[in-house]
Amino acid sequence: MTDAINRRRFLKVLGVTGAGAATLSACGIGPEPTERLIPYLVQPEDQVPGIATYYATTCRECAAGCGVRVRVREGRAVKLEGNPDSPINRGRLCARGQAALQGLYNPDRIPHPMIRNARGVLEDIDWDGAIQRLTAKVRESQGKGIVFLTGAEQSTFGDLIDEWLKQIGGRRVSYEPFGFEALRAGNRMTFGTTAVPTYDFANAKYILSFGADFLDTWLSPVEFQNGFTRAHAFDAGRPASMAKFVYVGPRLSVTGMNADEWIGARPGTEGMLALALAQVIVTQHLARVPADASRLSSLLAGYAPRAVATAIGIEESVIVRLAKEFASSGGGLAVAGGMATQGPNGAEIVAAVNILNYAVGAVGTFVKFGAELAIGSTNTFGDIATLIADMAAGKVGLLFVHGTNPAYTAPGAFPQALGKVAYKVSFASFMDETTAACDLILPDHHALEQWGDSRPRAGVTALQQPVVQPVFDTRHAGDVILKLSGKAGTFQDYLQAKWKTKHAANFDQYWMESLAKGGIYAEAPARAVRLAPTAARINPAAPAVSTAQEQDVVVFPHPILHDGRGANQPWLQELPDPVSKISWHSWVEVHPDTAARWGLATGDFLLLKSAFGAQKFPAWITPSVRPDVLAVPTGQGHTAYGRYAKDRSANAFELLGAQANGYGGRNFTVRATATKTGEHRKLATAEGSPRELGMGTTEVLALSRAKALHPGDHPFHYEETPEYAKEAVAWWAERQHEKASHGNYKGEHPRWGLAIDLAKCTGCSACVTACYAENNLATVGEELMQRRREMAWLRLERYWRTDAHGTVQGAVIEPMLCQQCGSAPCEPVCPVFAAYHTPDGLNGQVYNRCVGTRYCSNNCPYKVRFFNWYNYAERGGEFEAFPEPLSMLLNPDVTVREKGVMEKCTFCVQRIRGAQHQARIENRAVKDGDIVTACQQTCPSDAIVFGDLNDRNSRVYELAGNPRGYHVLAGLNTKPAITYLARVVDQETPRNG
Amino acid sequence: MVLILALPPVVANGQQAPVASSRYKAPVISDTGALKGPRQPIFFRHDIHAGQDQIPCMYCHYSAAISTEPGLPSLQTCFGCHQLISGSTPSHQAEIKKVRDAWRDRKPPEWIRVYALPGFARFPHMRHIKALGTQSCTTCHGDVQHTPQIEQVSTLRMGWCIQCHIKNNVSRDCSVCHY
Amino acid sequence: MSPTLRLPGSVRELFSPPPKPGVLGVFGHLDTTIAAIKQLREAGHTDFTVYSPIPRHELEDALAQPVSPVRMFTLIGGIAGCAIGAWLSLWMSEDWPIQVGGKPIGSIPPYVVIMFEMTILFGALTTILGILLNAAFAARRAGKIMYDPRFTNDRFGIFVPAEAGKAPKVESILRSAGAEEVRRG
Amino acid sequence: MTYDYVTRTIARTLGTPSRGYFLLLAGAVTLLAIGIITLLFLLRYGLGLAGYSHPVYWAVFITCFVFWVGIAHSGTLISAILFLFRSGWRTAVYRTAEAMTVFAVMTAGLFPLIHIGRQWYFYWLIPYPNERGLWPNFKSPLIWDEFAIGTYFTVSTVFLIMGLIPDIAAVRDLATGWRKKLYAITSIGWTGSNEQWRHYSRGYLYLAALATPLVLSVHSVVSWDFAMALVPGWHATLFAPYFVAGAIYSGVAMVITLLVPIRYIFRLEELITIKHFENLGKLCLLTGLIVSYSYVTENFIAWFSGDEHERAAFWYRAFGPFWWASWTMNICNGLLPWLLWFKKVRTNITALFVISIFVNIGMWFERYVIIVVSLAGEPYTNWTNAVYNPTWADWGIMAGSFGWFFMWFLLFVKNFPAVSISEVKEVLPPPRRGRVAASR
Repeated sequence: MTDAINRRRFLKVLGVTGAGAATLSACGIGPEPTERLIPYLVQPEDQVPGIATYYATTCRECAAGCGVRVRVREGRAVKLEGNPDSPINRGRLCARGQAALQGLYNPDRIPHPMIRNARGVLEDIDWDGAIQRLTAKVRESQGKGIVFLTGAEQSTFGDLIDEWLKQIGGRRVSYEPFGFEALRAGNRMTFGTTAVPTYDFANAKYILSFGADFLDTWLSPVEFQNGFTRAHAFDAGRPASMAKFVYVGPRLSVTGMNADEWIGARPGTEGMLALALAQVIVTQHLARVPADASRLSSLLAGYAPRAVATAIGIEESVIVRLAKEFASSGGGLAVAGGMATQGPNGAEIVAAVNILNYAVGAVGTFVKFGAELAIGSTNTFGDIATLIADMAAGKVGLLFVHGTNPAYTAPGAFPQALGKVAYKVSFASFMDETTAACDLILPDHHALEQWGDSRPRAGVTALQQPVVQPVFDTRHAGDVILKLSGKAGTFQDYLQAKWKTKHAANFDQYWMESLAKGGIYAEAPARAVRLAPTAARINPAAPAVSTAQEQDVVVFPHPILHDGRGANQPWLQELPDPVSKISWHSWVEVHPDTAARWGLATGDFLLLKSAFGAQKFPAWITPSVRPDVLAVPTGQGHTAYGRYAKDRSANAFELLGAQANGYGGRNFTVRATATKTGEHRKLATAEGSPRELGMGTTEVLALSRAKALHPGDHPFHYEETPEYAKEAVAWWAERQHEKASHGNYKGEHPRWGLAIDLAKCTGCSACVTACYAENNLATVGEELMQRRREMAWLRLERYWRTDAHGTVQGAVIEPMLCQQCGSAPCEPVCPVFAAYHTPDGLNGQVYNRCVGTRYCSNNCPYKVRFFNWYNYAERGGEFEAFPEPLSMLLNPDVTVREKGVMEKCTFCVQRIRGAQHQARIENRAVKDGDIVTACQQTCPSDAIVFGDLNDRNSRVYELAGNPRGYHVLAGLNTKPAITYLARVVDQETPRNG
Repeated sequence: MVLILALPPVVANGQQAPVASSRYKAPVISDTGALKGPRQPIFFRHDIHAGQDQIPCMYCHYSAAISTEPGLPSLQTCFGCHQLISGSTPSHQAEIKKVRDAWRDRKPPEWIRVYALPGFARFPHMRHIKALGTQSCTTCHGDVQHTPQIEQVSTLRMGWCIQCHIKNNVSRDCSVCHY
Repeated sequence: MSPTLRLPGSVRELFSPPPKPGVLGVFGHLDTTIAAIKQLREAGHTDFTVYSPIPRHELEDALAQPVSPVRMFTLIGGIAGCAIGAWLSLWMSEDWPIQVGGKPIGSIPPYVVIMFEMTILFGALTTILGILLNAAFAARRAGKIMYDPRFTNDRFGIFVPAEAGKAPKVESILRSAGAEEVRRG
Repeated sequence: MTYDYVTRTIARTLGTPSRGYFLLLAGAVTLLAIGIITLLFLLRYGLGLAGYSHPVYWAVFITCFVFWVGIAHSGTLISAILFLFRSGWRTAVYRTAEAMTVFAVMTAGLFPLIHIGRQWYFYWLIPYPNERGLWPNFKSPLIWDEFAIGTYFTVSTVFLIMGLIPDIAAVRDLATGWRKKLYAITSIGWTGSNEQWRHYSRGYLYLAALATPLVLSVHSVVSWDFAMALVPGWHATLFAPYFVAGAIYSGVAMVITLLVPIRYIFRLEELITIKHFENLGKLCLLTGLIVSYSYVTENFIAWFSGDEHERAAFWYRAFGPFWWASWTMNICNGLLPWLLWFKKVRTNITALFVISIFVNIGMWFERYVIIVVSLAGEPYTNWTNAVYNPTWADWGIMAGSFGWFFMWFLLFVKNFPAVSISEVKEVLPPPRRGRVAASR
């Protein structure tokens, strides 16, 4: 693209003011102001140059339907933040949500409609032409079978599609690669309903997860994570206590990492374990079991702990103890899903867990039917299989694809079948595997450019409004369909009309309010469920034990890239996987013992050959997986989709079959042979030593000890000075302080500080991506990641946590960022004062003064300073991080760093200054809570608190005095401004690595 | 600039000082080539608008007092008046016609930037106006009210900023402007 | 430097002083040179110049020269350097007070290094200056006098300024002392 | 041996160069060219071309910097300190050592400029009055460095020139043609008159007196670049003496490496005798032992302190991924010098030459170990321990530095007396009439 075109499009996107233009051209920190200023034609009344406007809309990165507020500056969306009004995410957001911006401004988006010409090549076409062609196609293929394939689309748009399909005689199939068939089938068995209930983690007192990764990929992660930390965090609003969390599963996921105890049950036996627990509870009357549970006694009789212990692979005593704990907690909640329920007996496992819940009376209290989740309404994989069959049989004449990419998630079968379809139309924004095979491409607006709504759960309708001008020559699929169906008006009108039907009385006001709030949020009435007769007949039989040459391979959804839809967003590619810390590549998890047996080292390639396909993955040797299990994430291995995703590693879906299993689900646990290929790859990992080795960076407390702490205790206090020297030292420090308080440093100043609660942090990594978004961090790509040159100001250090026997029980995650030390080692060594101490207690880093001696980084014990080895903002440079139009999401308030300068966490100084400006304009002082750092704002578990340590009434001041509080490497007397609150584990003698 | 700081508070509150420029009559410019500063697509004369007609700066640069950015008036703002005002002299009419054409063609003029800071320096206009008053624009932008064509009158170099900060005894902390 | 010193009109003049008539004796041996020096001094000559390829204490003793004033240069230079170092580091710190690592704005311990280095630097430079100036002024006092290239190799020499009248007497002294060769210029 | 013989022998070294000389020079210039090209690449694309990897933010460049500063030390030691100690044997070797010093400092001085991220702003480290009103941070060891190195360069240069003046005068009086003009100017009217000698010898004495503490200070300051930081393996009070000893050690080794060929090529056997080499050998042995002692102390204190970070750091050093570097250093610097206990070895030119080469290698690795390995294995946060490999850019710059150094050195030895004429004469018995009173 020539600059001229860039510029024109750029002008189209923003009715630019100077500021907008300046920041975009301000690549590097050299003075490069815009030479031209283009005024608005008409000033948008809700936008003032230099002041951000926030628009409420809905995140469509996954089906959870979190509310977001988009920060818009001079017509550019520069940051996503959670919408506090939304009951789903309560103002929080996950990494994938943060990265939605990179979908909006992605350089690989399809810029205009395309059509396959006679030679079979895709060529450009104008919209009118495209729509004419399509109208014709629709007419001629009526009766020949029309199918509209969408993602989870519980929305007015979905309704529109259905209406239109009724009109032209077609059917809609909605497809989520990681569907919840097992959940629905299991619920049908036990309660006679296929609804997917919501789970109230917040009030549970004991959480037992059978493979359900509710913190990263299961149903509604942000919502659940928020709830989970309320329950699981130590003294989170409740008298010192925490809900114990036990994780049952073959490998540790993000969710598993946070468990107090990890039960590595053999895959497939989770159901047996659940029933065993229920058996103990019922027979020993540990809980007030509902009357009708007696029907189950015959079923449970077969699952006495002694009988099933060996099959499950854990001691009988453990089962009994768990049952006792679970029941006696008086608030036990068990959830089943994810890896546990993706085998052939998944539905039974869910049913078994339902029974366990039912036995302790969790159903109705924590498992809430009534407020069903929309995700449950998608078609099953069985339906997809039939669709594929129909397509292959040529029974589909016209196929529309919107918001899903089955050619990637169902490789082999689907692409073949696709070939048999006469005419294929895609509404995708990216040239993904499916779209590449289509005949007509009508690029849809990005979610942030379009009107729409979605109903993530009963009672909640989240609104979507365009927050920026369309970046490319795209059109709302709704508008297209309306045109096709010959209806007048745009989709916006359609949407409003639909809403009017629900609420006619002074609609406009209602509409505006809903827009401002981001939707309408109502509590759906609870619905009581009773045990269905089928419940007593379930049989969660365990599959056969895997033999030496055949391994159980668990294919699990990548917590960041999920089913691969995130693979073309550099932020998500660069973000290390929370567990493996590997980025830009896929991997296979191998237990050290297995690795030793096979003579395998991290990075050696394993060829996995299943009945359906074979793929190569580099091994990651980790104690977080069962010895007899190999685990592979999805997400990578795209053959199309975009520059960041294409030809990167291998596609784990290749290993899976396209057949539906008994309950209409898909088997994600397959048997495969693993052979060393001899190849090796240096993985781009952020992981250093996986063990903390008692160097005193992380602290872990047993619950018993934590409970014993009183206000004023300092279990981790590091005594720097002996008693006799205290007075002298104090006097000396005072003198030093006086000598240091000249000029700007005179008088009272705030001391900005942070408190990070390790008991809350789950390692979900949302904060990291938020930091990338807020502070214009460059993504450096795999090659430089391999050389440890990532720019992440905030990294999550994951140290394995073991029990007394040294077996891994989970992990402690420590967010490590600039500690803004009171007496910082980095400052005095800088020859030019580029690193210096600000009056308000920050370690200032003046980019434009920095000459790049890098001494500061050498002298930083926390190693949180990062150097610009190349000019990552260089147009067309080898390591360009913001290719047009990605550069449009650069934060205008933050300098884009040039090559050769050091950078580090600034505590979002631009937000601090912004708040101070605002306060000054309003003639008031900055209040506690005015300033919210990007990481704090997005943290789904509210683990980070920012504030003024000199303000006795601030939240952070209170937390800094918490007995669990400690400073990392306090012994170095760096006086950090960040207080970490020790991780609390419900365990006898936890060890941090 | 000393004069500006010394002005009576009534001026600092935004009203025009009657003595200051009520008698001021913008000169007729015959030779525009002789003027300093870049030639703009439209020969917009601050001395006529701000000086002779005494339109307050904030009328067009409306966001300067509330935002970091002074804001550039949208074409609508120009047209708002020039719908009616078509100019007295032919030369004026010619320029005003450009405005109307631009509005008709929905094609805003591309002004040439005169005052620009490097990307790494922040200048929150509202803070400075808050401190120095609404008339203080002239502190940095010169006597705009009597300048036919805007030119850069201050260096905008760091030393220049610092001197003023020292004189007014405000913070010299680096992170006030650089982040 | 003697108080009666008249500063030269121009630098040019400094480096090419007016020629002086006199007698030059070339010696092959150290002891003969010393003997000649002694006799000349007895004869009341004081302002003669002795050439030698190397510095010898015998010569210095025979000439009974005062100690070179260069040391004053070194001393003053050193002190000045130290002061400049102190001013540099302290004043510049206070000029724009910037706090680093919680240390005092102007803290002496780290600045000692600067002071020390500046002491050495200025000390050395002024010493060189001292040598050059002193030698230059000495040369100027002596005026443009006779020289023989062998003096930097293996010969010693004595030049005695003398008008035509006194010259023969000087020559005889030099000869008697054992000069290999005596020239008049 | 007469004065005349000395003058002519040394003057002979300035004769028309052989083809071998030009080959050497060409080699040096080629290396320099490589370095310059590499530098251009670094300037255009950034330091990323070098092997840096978080948290190893200082590597080969700083290693070379310290290495060259170290080399620079023996020169002034031999010329100044031994001058004060009135040790006669220095006269024959000090000129070479001093020239080496000056050029080594010139080389070392380049590295801080090359290794910074924005080389074009190097002058921000200099306290010059500027429009912004900003000054450098005198608390930063890097600024100390700048002053120390700057002073050292200036002083050692003038020291070298001062020593040269009488000799240049001597060759001036022998030379003819353009060379005569050159020497006539550079000898600034030296005649060897009693007045000149009087001020000269005094001044020289004071210069020596000033240079002596300077030598000791410079490498102490360099060592503080590390000792002032809190990196385990850097943060040790031992560093100043340890570095100074190491510097002299490497310097003396380099002197031997340079003298052997010079002596051979210029046929200076009678001026530079075995005795000189033996003394250098002894010096080498002494400093070598101090260095070895420092190694032992370092490790002992790391263990004795009981600080787990210190312990971890030194364990990593010895048995971590960089074990090979550490053991190269220990063997070359710790064990080899013990050979010098034997007179046979000390008086065997070949043996000395070989040992000196190994010592140079060992000392380079010492700096590599201290800088790279300490950073790579910094145990404060286990999370960040790096894998570091130098790239072509690192080697390119290093090659360039050697080219730069040898180019200057070769040019020097052909154009100025590489052995002091006047001082060699000083230690000879002066010519006297008859053989009488040879007693002196």
